[in-house]
Amino acid sequence: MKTQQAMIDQAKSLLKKLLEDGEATAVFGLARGMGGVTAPRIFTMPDELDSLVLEPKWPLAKPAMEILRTAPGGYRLAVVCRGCDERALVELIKRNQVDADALVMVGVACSGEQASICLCDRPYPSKLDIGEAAHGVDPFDDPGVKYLLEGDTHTRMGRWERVLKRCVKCYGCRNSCPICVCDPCKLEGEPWVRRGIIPTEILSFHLIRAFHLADTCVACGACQEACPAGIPLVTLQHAMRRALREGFEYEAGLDVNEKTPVLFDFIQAPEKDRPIPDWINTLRD
Amino acid sequence: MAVEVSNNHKQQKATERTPRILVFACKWCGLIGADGAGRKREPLPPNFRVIPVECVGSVEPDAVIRAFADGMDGVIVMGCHLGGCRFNDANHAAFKRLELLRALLEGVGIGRDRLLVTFGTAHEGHQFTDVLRNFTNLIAKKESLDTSWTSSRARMI
Amino acid sequence: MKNITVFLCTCFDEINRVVDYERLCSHLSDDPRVAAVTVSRGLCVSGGAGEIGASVKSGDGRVLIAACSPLARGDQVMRDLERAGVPAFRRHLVDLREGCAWIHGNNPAAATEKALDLLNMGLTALEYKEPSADVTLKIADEVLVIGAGPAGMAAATALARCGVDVRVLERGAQPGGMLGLVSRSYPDNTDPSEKIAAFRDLAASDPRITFHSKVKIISARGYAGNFTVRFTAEGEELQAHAGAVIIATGGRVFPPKGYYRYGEVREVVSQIELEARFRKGPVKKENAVFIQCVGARCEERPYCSTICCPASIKNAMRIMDENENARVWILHRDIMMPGTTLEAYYKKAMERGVRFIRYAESDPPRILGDEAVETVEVRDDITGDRRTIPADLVVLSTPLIAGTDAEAIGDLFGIQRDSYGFFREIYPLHPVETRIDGVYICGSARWPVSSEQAMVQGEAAAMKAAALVGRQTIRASEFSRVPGAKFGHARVNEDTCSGCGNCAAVCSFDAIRLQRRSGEGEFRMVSRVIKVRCKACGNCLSVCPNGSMQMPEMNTKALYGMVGKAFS
Amino acid sequence: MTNSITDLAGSKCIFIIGSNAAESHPIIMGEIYKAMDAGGVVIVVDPRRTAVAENAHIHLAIEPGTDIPLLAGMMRHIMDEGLYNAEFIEERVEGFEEFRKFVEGWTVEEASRQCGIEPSMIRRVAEIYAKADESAVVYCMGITQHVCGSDNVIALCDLTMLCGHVGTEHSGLYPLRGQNNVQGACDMGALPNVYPAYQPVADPDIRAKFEEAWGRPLSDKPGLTVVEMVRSAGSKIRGLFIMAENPALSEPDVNHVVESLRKFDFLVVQDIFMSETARFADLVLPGSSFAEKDGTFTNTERRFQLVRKAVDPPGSAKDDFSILCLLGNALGLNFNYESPADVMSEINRLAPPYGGITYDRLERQGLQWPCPNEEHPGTRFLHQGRFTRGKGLFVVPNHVAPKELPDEDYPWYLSTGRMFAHYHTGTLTRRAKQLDREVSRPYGEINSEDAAKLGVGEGGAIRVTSRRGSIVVDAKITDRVRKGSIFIPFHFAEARANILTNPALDPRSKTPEYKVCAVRVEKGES
Repeated sequence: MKTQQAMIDQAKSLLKKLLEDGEATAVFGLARGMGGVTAPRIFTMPDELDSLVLEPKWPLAKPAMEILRTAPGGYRLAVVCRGCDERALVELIKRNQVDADALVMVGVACSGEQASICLCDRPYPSKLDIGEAAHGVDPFDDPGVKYLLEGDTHTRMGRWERVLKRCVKCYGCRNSCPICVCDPCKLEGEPWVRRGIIPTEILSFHLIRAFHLADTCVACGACQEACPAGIPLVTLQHAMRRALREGFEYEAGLDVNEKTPVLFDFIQAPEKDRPIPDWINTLRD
Repeated sequence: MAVEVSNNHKQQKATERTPRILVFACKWCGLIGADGAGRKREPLPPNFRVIPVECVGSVEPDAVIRAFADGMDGVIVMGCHLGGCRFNDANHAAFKRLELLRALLEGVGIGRDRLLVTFGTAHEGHQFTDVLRNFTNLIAKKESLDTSWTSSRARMI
Repeated sequence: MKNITVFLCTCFDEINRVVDYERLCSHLSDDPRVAAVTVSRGLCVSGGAGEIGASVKSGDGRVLIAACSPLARGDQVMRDLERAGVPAFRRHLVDLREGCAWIHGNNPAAATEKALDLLNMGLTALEYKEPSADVTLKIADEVLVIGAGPAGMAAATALARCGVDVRVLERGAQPGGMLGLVSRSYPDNTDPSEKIAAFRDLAASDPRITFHSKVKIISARGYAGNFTVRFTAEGEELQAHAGAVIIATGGRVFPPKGYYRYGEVREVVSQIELEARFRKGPVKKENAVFIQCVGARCEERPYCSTICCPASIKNAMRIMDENENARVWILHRDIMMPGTTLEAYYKKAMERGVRFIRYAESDPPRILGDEAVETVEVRDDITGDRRTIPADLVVLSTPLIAGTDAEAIGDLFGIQRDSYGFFREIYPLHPVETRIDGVYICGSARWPVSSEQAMVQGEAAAMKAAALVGRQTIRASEFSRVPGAKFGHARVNEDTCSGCGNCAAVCSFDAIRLQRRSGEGEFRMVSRVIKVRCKACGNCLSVCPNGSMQMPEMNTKALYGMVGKAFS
Repeated sequence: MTNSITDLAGSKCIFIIGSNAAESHPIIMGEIYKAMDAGGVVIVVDPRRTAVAENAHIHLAIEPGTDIPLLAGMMRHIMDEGLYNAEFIEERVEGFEEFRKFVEGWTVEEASRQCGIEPSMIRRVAEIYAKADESAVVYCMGITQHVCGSDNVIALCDLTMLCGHVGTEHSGLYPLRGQNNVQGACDMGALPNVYPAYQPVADPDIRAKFEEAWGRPLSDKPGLTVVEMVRSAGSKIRGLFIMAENPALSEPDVNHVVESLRKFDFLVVQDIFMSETARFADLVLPGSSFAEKDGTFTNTERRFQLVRKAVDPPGSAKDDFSILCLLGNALGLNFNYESPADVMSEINRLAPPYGGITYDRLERQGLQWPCPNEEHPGTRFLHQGRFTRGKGLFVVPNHVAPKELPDEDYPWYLSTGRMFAHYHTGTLTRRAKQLDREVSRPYGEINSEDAAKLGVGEGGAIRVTSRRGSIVVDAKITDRVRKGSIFIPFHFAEARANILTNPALDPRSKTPEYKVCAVRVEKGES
């Protein structure tokens, strides 16, 4: 395993070269600045990169999108991407929110420790430039995930109710989600979600939010981190991510050219081992 | 120290009420099936309401979620057989979406079987009654969705 | 707003025998949205729709009809209302007979509750329904036929006969297509060159037909009634403006390369090579063996090409015609000769002494011989005997596959192809139509067919095209896959659209295009609905993450309103 | 707050009274949830079934204004069962005997009769609180905005001392501050009776210290509170400088307040928006927002945090520091400070508990006072080992019923407060597009049975009238409020809830009784 410092040095030289060669107009990453505060920064001069750091985990995909949205023509932004950042950017490219040509992704591996905090099964980007890939963690091995996703539905409904009722509708989950881009958002009002009540309508608010990300969620965990009530929001996504993987052999964010099975490939690719119910055999053994 | 406490204002489980079932039926097959059932004048449990849609493709998953939020105990989406859709493969698209939604419903403990997505053709109308009766039986065996899951709109009025 | 007039039909006491109409009436008259409630004994017989239409307040008046199911008389009443000037968004039908009274006759109280809910749902839907904006299109007179094989020739001939201008684009130098490759057509055993010659003459003499050869298509755009196709013909760049397009690009024969030592030993030929030999002169052979299903009904091409069995039988008999002593075997997995004519043809072949041996896919025949074929070894799947057949000719019968340019043509016109590359018809009840209105398919481009069937399909496509271009104008709302008025079309709110492209991706009709937002130079897209193509299935609105896509006649507010009122 | 926010996560029992932390303090609520998930018990006392009550284990819906009876009943049971911490009291607290007499003057049954909670429930809650290893008390405006607000707080202090639930990591008292820097304002002496660090004005030694530092004689009399200032308008007080307050919406009986505001000879309002109050001003000064100034905010856990200026104030707007310096110098007060850091060094000098809180250290991290010197790491929780005054003192709380209770003419209880989407008088949140979309109309929460009696549906208009005025709001029908009660958030200028409220004050803190007054509710004309 490389030390953190070695990874930072490697990143600095790689990114400096990108700037010097004109491959990128700017680099977007984390910097340790005044008073030791770490925050995202746009580096435009190679020298500025001396303050570059790689920790802690700070989702950069959404701010990168915002930067590129207002960037002038010909601007190319190099983004220091963890696995989840890269996958989020891939999803944003698929949804026409980011111009792939204006983006240079520089992949950084996460530590095994980070992977176990995030319950990440893929703690590295597909294009890995810095560091070594750590082993992923199967989220379904986590007792917390099992507690909420496995076993008797009725018991689990009670468990989910207890945590979801804590929602104060701060919209932190949505605002921090790298994939959520709509304005206005369905969650903000009628007829989808009733306004002005707390706890919010659990079903419509949380299930609509979760479902909108069904085939795009990259399980970066930004929503969960933003939640003041500590609701395990990513766990909801795991249920659908598993269904996608098992039923459709698809995982979000892996390949710009891979199309989501929810929108494509009808008839040609019937679901694997998944009988399609009809009226005659419905509900009969 | 161990204190035995329970949430004292957790809503009582809804008393034995007949389950509420909402049916989204496509105009070309599901609705004709319902019509066929009606023509036979076969008695059916009165606890279902049909919303005719042009195609099951237009049944937003969000609308299904909304239905559960509004106090439905079960939702049926009825479309044409795959390959028999008037709108090319809209029914297949709907199936895939709703299949994912079922995974989500299962995840949060509502249970995937509360949402039934099923396909048939108009001439299988006699099956409509079977589907409805079986589904009603299945839902009746389950407890009602806890009222705190459903919106206060359903509770209030 | 009090703008909804409610008509309750008792259906000659069929409904109110169960449902308490007095309660319905008093409930409805309390509703702030209801202007008037009328109870009628039979809306369908009193000829009332016209009167209802007239009685509805002009402007924003809306009608709620509670009667029988749409399939009974409900739709008729709705159609009458349409004629009386009440468009879809201003009317709503509630089925109280089949959907309520008749199935809940044993529980009148619950039936009345349900009827109340259904009426409430109807009122709510009516409150929120909006109209789709319609457009009227001018229709170009000409029909473009791409491909001059049997299907294309038949289509062009039929159109010309109907008095429609038709332009035929042929990739090759001559018309005829695959018909020009075969010696005789089955089962009539005529010389196909006569048909080709007849078409050539017609094209030359009939001013309605314009024939272009050596055509390469450059681009195609537009929609029903207005297609613009740019192409080069013999090097010259031209442009066609057509109201409809018939795609008759045909298929091609699968080359049996790699099968049965084809190419390794002499006298193992493909069916189409045999046809070429026949056209050159008599083929004198003593022992001919046909092997069926070469490269067909296998893993890559699991389908039956349907034309190879009749073709082999035709050619088997021709070998016997040309050499009285010839013996002919047909090694098959199943003989496919559907229909009475072909069945008779099959019987005739058996009577003439063509020998049929069934082999199993798992144990295919083997070709023996050093330079030229000498014998064919085959295990008879029925008797289990292993036989060695002397052979001085082996004919490999291969299936038709999609044409080499099918993909390019499909992309140009936005029509879908199935997993084997053939063009897909819209759905089984509309065999020559595609998901793009005004683009029709026929012949082997859509599925392997005989020349005879191809011609029939060409004529069918021609009739569809003629029906379209026969009109001067058409409203977008008339493009419906099904009888009756179209439901509406999707409408996008461009201010809120995030340009994610879900709708465009999921649309089965290629009716949504993503466009770059104009101005600002920023990287943002917006969806646009092509109204002519939209069939109002609603797939797009189901995948729109923030409700920017709506079906005005059943928008989210109306739908969710109905959900909310379902048990009120 | 005696302890730190994160300490809550380790509490075994959290007793929340008069606080809707779930809506008003979501981050603190997050810590409470952590405690719950770790097996802690959460008890909520609130007449309304608030969001925090909804998520708690136990909710006691007491009659409005009966906090002391409930607490007295609990303490009586704790005494009876011997659940109090005798060792702690013996070692660290004085005045127990007199206090014991007070408690013995109550019975659980009498408490139950007054607060409307079953005796068994009072006993159960008392046992849970007393028996838990470490119990915390969280309270907020529901406790303080009563005529006996100070006594309510005293009763809570007594409860914690009785059980010894103070001075350890996960116990203590958590008064929740609503604003980012209200703690800082109080710490810096923005109270009528104290100098910075709560050094009494009346203490001659203290006064001498400040007279020397500021080079001028200082008064030995405490000043006036906001309510008193407004009441003295035009007579004792002739001019008023309001910095980012909005009394025209926030003070009780605002109709009267507005009249008073008109009586000032000279009214200056400094704000970043044209507030309701600013409309009455003779002069409006443009202030600056959080991103446009340097300085510190002190949050509810006594933590000084540095605020860094990110952008310049727009136009001629100035930051608070510059405005105050200019004003001070214009008044001849020699405000010769170069930067907020200068002010901080003066604070270090004059206010001992903040002596070690310097900008240098704050650059790296926030610091919790007391932090007397540069080596001191700051204090996570207070009263460890000893109380600030030495021994703790049991004070006998004096229960006073709300000044105005429902009667024949005004048969309803009115309670005002906040809701999740808006903040205080809405000067900020009503201007945020999404928040205002969430809730844009004034409403009153009423019980479904009351709504049925009034014949009002969801969203229907209701007229609410008190002795002081009348407003019309939308009905929001919910079973979270008790029958005969109405709850109205005070954020809406369209229907100012404070037109109705009673300007009765707590005699000590001068906090108005926002939480209880009597009103009449009728179906309104929409």
